[in-house]
Amino acid sequence: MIAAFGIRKYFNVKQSMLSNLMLKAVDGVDLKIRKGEIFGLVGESGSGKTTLGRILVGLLEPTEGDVLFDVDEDVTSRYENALLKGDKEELEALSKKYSIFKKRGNNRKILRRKMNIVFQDPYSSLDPRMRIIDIVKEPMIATDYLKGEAAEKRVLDLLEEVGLGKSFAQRYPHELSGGQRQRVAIARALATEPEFVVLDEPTSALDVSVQAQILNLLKKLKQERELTMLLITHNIAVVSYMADRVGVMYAGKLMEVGDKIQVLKNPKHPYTVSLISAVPQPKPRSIRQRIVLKGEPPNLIFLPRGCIFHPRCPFAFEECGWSTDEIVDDLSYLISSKYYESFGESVSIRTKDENTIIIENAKAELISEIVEKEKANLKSLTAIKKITQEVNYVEIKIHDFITPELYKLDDGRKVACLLFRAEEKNA
Amino acid sequence: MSEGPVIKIDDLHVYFFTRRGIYQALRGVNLTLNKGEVLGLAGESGSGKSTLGLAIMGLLPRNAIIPKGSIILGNGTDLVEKIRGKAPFKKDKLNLRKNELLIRNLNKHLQKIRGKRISMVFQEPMTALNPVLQIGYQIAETVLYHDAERLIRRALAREKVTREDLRNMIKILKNEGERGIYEYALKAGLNGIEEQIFAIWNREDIHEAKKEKMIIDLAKDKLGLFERIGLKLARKGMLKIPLISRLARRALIKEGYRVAKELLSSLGIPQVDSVVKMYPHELSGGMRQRVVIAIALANNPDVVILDEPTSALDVTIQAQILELIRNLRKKTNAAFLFISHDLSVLAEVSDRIAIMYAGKVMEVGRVEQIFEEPLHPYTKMLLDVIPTMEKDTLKPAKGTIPDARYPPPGCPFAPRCPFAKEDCLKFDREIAVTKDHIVSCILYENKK
Amino acid sequence: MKLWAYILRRILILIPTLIGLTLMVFVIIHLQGNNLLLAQYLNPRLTGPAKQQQLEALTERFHLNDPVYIQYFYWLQQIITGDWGYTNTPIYSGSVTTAISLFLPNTIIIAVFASIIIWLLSIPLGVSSAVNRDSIRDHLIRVSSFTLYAMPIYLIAIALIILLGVYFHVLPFSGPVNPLLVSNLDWYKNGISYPTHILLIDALIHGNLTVAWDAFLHVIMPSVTLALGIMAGIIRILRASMLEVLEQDYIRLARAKGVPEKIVINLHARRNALLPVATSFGYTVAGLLGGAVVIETVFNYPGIGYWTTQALLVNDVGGIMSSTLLFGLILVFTTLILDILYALIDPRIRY
Amino acid sequence: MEKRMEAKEIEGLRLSLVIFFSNKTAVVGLMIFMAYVIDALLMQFAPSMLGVNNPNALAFDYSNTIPQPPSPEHILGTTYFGVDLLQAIMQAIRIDLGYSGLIVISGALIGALFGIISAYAGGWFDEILMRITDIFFGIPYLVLALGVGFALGRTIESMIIALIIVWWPLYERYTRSLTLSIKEQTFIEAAKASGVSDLKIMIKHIFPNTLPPVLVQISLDLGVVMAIFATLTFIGFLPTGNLPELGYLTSLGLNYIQIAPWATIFPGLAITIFALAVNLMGDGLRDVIDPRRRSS
Repeated sequence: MIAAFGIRKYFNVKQSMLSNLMLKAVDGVDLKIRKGEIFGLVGESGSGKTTLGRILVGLLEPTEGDVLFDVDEDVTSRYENALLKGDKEELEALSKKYSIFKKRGNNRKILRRKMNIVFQDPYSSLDPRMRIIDIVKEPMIATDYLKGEAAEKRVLDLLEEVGLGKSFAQRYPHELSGGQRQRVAIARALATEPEFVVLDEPTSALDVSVQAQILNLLKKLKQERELTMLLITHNIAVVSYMADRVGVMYAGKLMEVGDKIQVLKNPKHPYTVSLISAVPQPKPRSIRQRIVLKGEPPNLIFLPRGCIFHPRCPFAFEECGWSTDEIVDDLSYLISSKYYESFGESVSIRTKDENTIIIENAKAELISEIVEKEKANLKSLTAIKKITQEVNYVEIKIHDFITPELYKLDDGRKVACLLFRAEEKNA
Repeated sequence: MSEGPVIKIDDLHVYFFTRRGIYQALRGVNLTLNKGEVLGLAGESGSGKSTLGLAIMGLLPRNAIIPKGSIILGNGTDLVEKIRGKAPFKKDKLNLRKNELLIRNLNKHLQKIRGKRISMVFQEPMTALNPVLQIGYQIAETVLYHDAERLIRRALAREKVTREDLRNMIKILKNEGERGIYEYALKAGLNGIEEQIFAIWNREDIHEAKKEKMIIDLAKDKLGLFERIGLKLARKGMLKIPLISRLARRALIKEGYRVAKELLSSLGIPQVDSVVKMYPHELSGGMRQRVVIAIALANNPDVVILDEPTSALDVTIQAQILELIRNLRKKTNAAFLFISHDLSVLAEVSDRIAIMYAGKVMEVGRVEQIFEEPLHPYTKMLLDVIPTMEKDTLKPAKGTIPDARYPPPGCPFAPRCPFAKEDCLKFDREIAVTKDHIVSCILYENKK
Repeated sequence: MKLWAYILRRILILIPTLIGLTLMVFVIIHLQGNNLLLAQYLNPRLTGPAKQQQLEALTERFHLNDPVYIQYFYWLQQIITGDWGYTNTPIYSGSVTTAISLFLPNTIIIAVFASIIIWLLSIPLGVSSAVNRDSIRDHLIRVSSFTLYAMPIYLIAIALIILLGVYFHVLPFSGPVNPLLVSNLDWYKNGISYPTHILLIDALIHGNLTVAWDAFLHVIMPSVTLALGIMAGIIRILRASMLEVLEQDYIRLARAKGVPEKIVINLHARRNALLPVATSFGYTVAGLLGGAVVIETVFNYPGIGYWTTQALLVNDVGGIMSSTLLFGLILVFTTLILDILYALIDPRIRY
Repeated sequence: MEKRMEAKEIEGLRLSLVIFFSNKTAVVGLMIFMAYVIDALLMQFAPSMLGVNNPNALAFDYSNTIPQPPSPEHILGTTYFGVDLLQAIMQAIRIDLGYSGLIVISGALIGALFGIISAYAGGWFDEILMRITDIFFGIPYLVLALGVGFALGRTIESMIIALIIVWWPLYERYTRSLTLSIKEQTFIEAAKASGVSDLKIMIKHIFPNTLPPVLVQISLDLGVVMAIFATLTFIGFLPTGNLPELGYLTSLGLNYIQIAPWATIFPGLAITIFALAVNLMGDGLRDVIDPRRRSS
């Protein structure tokens, strides 16, 4: 139905006139949404899920990558093959035909009819100076779908369908409650009979009981019209109720994609695991494994190398992308705080190059002993490959790292974690 | 756990006057908060739950009036006495200007209580901290304006303490525990030093040897010239005189920064030395919320009101803050009023839960009672609309929350309630089904 | 962002502004062909063949027969090297640069006095107006600041003259000093005092307290007028921003902490409320300079503004154009300095 | 629920009127403003009704040129050259109000056009406009108006052009910032997603939403521009002759300030009262469009 390949979206951050840094909102995402399914995209704020949603409906152009619309398996696999082979002509041809960013003029209007979006905040998504009827009519007029009386009649039908009634047509948005406004926004999104609708946090500004009404409405509409939907939300409960398949995003990358039940009941990626365990449950005193993640999502300008989740990951190991700086931080904590007694004040520690750390005035044996002992707590220490004693300093070499891709598992899901690299090879 | 109420709210009414009519935000709320418990307050927007929190703090806008009801602190102080039933009217209209003076008077009256005995954490950590003041200052002043004595005591004790004292105290700490330190400090005239020792001792992130060194280093940490002068002035009660008070205040604030560092590191913030000198915009949302919590805890209050403290945060950060609150509950003896629209969050932290709707309390009970045997149809609906994988459809009640200007008579949920009877329009009582499970619904009138 | 990076950026932005500023003055001059440019650089004292000779020299120097954009660079070169042409007005006739050195000090002294009055009065008035919203005091402050804001500044001047000068005779309102007092002084000639050209300071240097006091009295009315005209705007901005700040969460938190109301207002609220006022510094300076033109004219105070209006009355190009350029330069550079100071105060501006 | 909708609260236009009329000073401002407008209209279309033959020229009375105090014959007295002040002021209001209206509205139109486009389009166009307006803000507007007006020739037309040139950047900045905040609202994105073209978004969504605050600003600026207009004539920018203009009238009276203060006071009051009135009115209008005021 809709397929995104290698989507990257970088935003310029004006730091000063001299340096231009890139905020990597979406950093290499492949995504396919099948016809008639609800795909739930979960992630915390800053994970890039909203940016991705906007790219998929063509509101933003990606820095890199392409989105093909109205395609079947055949086309996507042709595109994938072409990508693998680096067949530029084929890519060009497919892109010209299916890419949503290459459509111009009338084709663009037709495309606009076929896809639409519902936004999070029902208060700012409706123009306060337009009546409801004009708001809902707008997409029909703009894409030459319907005009005049036919359009107005359709507005009234749509309002009935979303449970508002015809009397709302002549009102202004400020006369409506949040739930009613969101219904108007849904009616607008459905005005041109689209095939694909992005729902960007459609209920997060609403109360739970109103949320339930809207979710029920969306489910009903989906069944009646065979809509394909992308449901973007930070609320895992909503996804678990609504979606068929789920993708989990973290810092601009997809961490895990798969069937809803598999991903939510039996998460594989350590991030998904901890995310789901962090969701509060309406079951008091329930005994469950709770993983409280340390730290915060990374700065999107300076992303960690290797797996972007490794600094917070409870299962991280040597190849996850540890940098000497991270190890130096942990080691100096051990030396100056935890094992202060054994070292005293004279020890100094620094990074020599990308793979080497130097500790002056210390003994290699003691360091190796401590590293062995603390490995389980401080994951960065697992990346230490070799500790050697030089004349008056200790040299530490670290492992190389591997950047994980989305590895395909037996059950059809994909996980971007090195722990599952082997499984893919078997599969 | 329950050792009597720290706050008792009785038949509290709060109205707001606007151009469009009178909003009846609270219409007879009865609630008690017991010592050491976490009371969860749930409700959708417009239920009045936030108004209740603000009413306890006395942080009311100028168009608010309290026609009747009371909020009584543990020691018997009535927090709303100063404005109850005193609203100045001109014909039917509220005289805003005079009402504002009334509320300002209330503010003055409550100033000694707020931040000292009751404190509050707001929803939006991004806007709750003053953007142009340093984090350390914002924590320090909380202590300064309530307990300047404590700051003086701390600084002077550190001035006086010797390495020998500290070595002894570490020994006592290891052998006898915290009790012994108090006695030693009192005897040596060093009270004020003990909390500094505990702050170091109770840290979890550093090794004992380092702790010992840090404690002994307290003796090295002497005052500068200006601080000494400032403290002397402060001790003589010169905090009221202009200019001189500046010097004194500066010395006290400097000591307050140390308190801030201790508090922040106890809340799990790394590198406190630099954090206290930062401005709010340099911190992430989760960090800021910790700072606000530190402010709320600075004076060891009896009651902490948490108004949606995690709603603006991401799930993983929310989990961190909830964990923090669970830990604090064990460490402090404060009672927490945790306001949230999210029942699942409340399930994680509360001992008891109160459900509010349209300015009234619908049901109060222990957390298991609310989740496992909910009584009120509204509570049942709230639980029914939490989306999960297992549910096929959600069953929300029809309609919307009633207009707070024209609340229906009797039970406010009656117009939406599937079990509503005619008598619901007259019913307005709270029924104790069991000793600690109270519901206000006609269905249970004869079942108690 | 680092502070120095911010300052650097701010200075870099200055370059196009300066180019634009000079370009605009140049375009204004050229709106009427080359006549204005020639008139500006023609020494008014020359006559006959000498004048003709200079005209030719100027045509040569400014490449007046070349395309306009080339002329701009030659003109710019002239401006940068400090040769601003000549002025010929009843109060001064000669080179523009000398005129500026004579008149600018007087404008500065009025502007400085006015700024002091503004800062002493507008902050407490604006704050107390917002804090006591809807009280009698608030209404009074609001209506008077409305009135002052709405009034053309020359009317404020006239009102003060009528009130303090004509009816109560408490303050002098014409010229920089009582001419009788200075008629025989050797350091005061033709309305110009030496060495600093600021009468008040010169009198102090020479130890003549009577003249200094009289000069001070003469400064009061112009600077008070100027201050009143500009204060009104500041009070309005401050009141509005104070009202907004008082609704903020952090003010609620400060109250929730039990911080005394006085501190809440004077520290927590005021410091934030002053930020938008600080951003509008540029307008304040612009107001001071623009107001000075009018004020000096009304009070016959020999500053740059007085010179400008005198130049206007006799159609003197040098006076008008140079003062436009000069005011522009002053404004651009003061805003630069104020912006940098602002970045030092507000931690957020540096991101 | 339906019932609640019937017992409908005060909404929309009615609420706006209620808010505006609950602000007493704003109502006073509106009334004064209307009086000035009516005077200007009458003077334009039916000057004889106000006893004026030529609204463009002051009627000098050389028989008694010295200003006379107010009397039944001359209610506000006379000013230099024996002009009846009341009549002169009524004539002058037409000129001052008309021209400042012209200046503000043209400035607002130009400024709003550029402001909306530059904020909406962004990029280099925005950057260039920002720098251009920076330059205009780099010179005190009074001085700039002097310079531009002088170069164009000291006539009333050039003065008006000069003031428009000085004034549009203010509106450019203002609409630019308004547009930027409107652009943040998701209804703009919703329109884009619905296939509405950029031009239509600017016309149908952004312009109507910038309009109310711009109108308020226009009402406030009317007073300011009238003041500058009067100031320029006051300092002698125009070779005025017998132009009935408030700044000129004040300067006529200024020579007699010691013996005939009314000759300065009344024209001055005419400006001040107008400027005060539009400010009060604008303040009331600002309440009307302020969402916080609306909801309280």
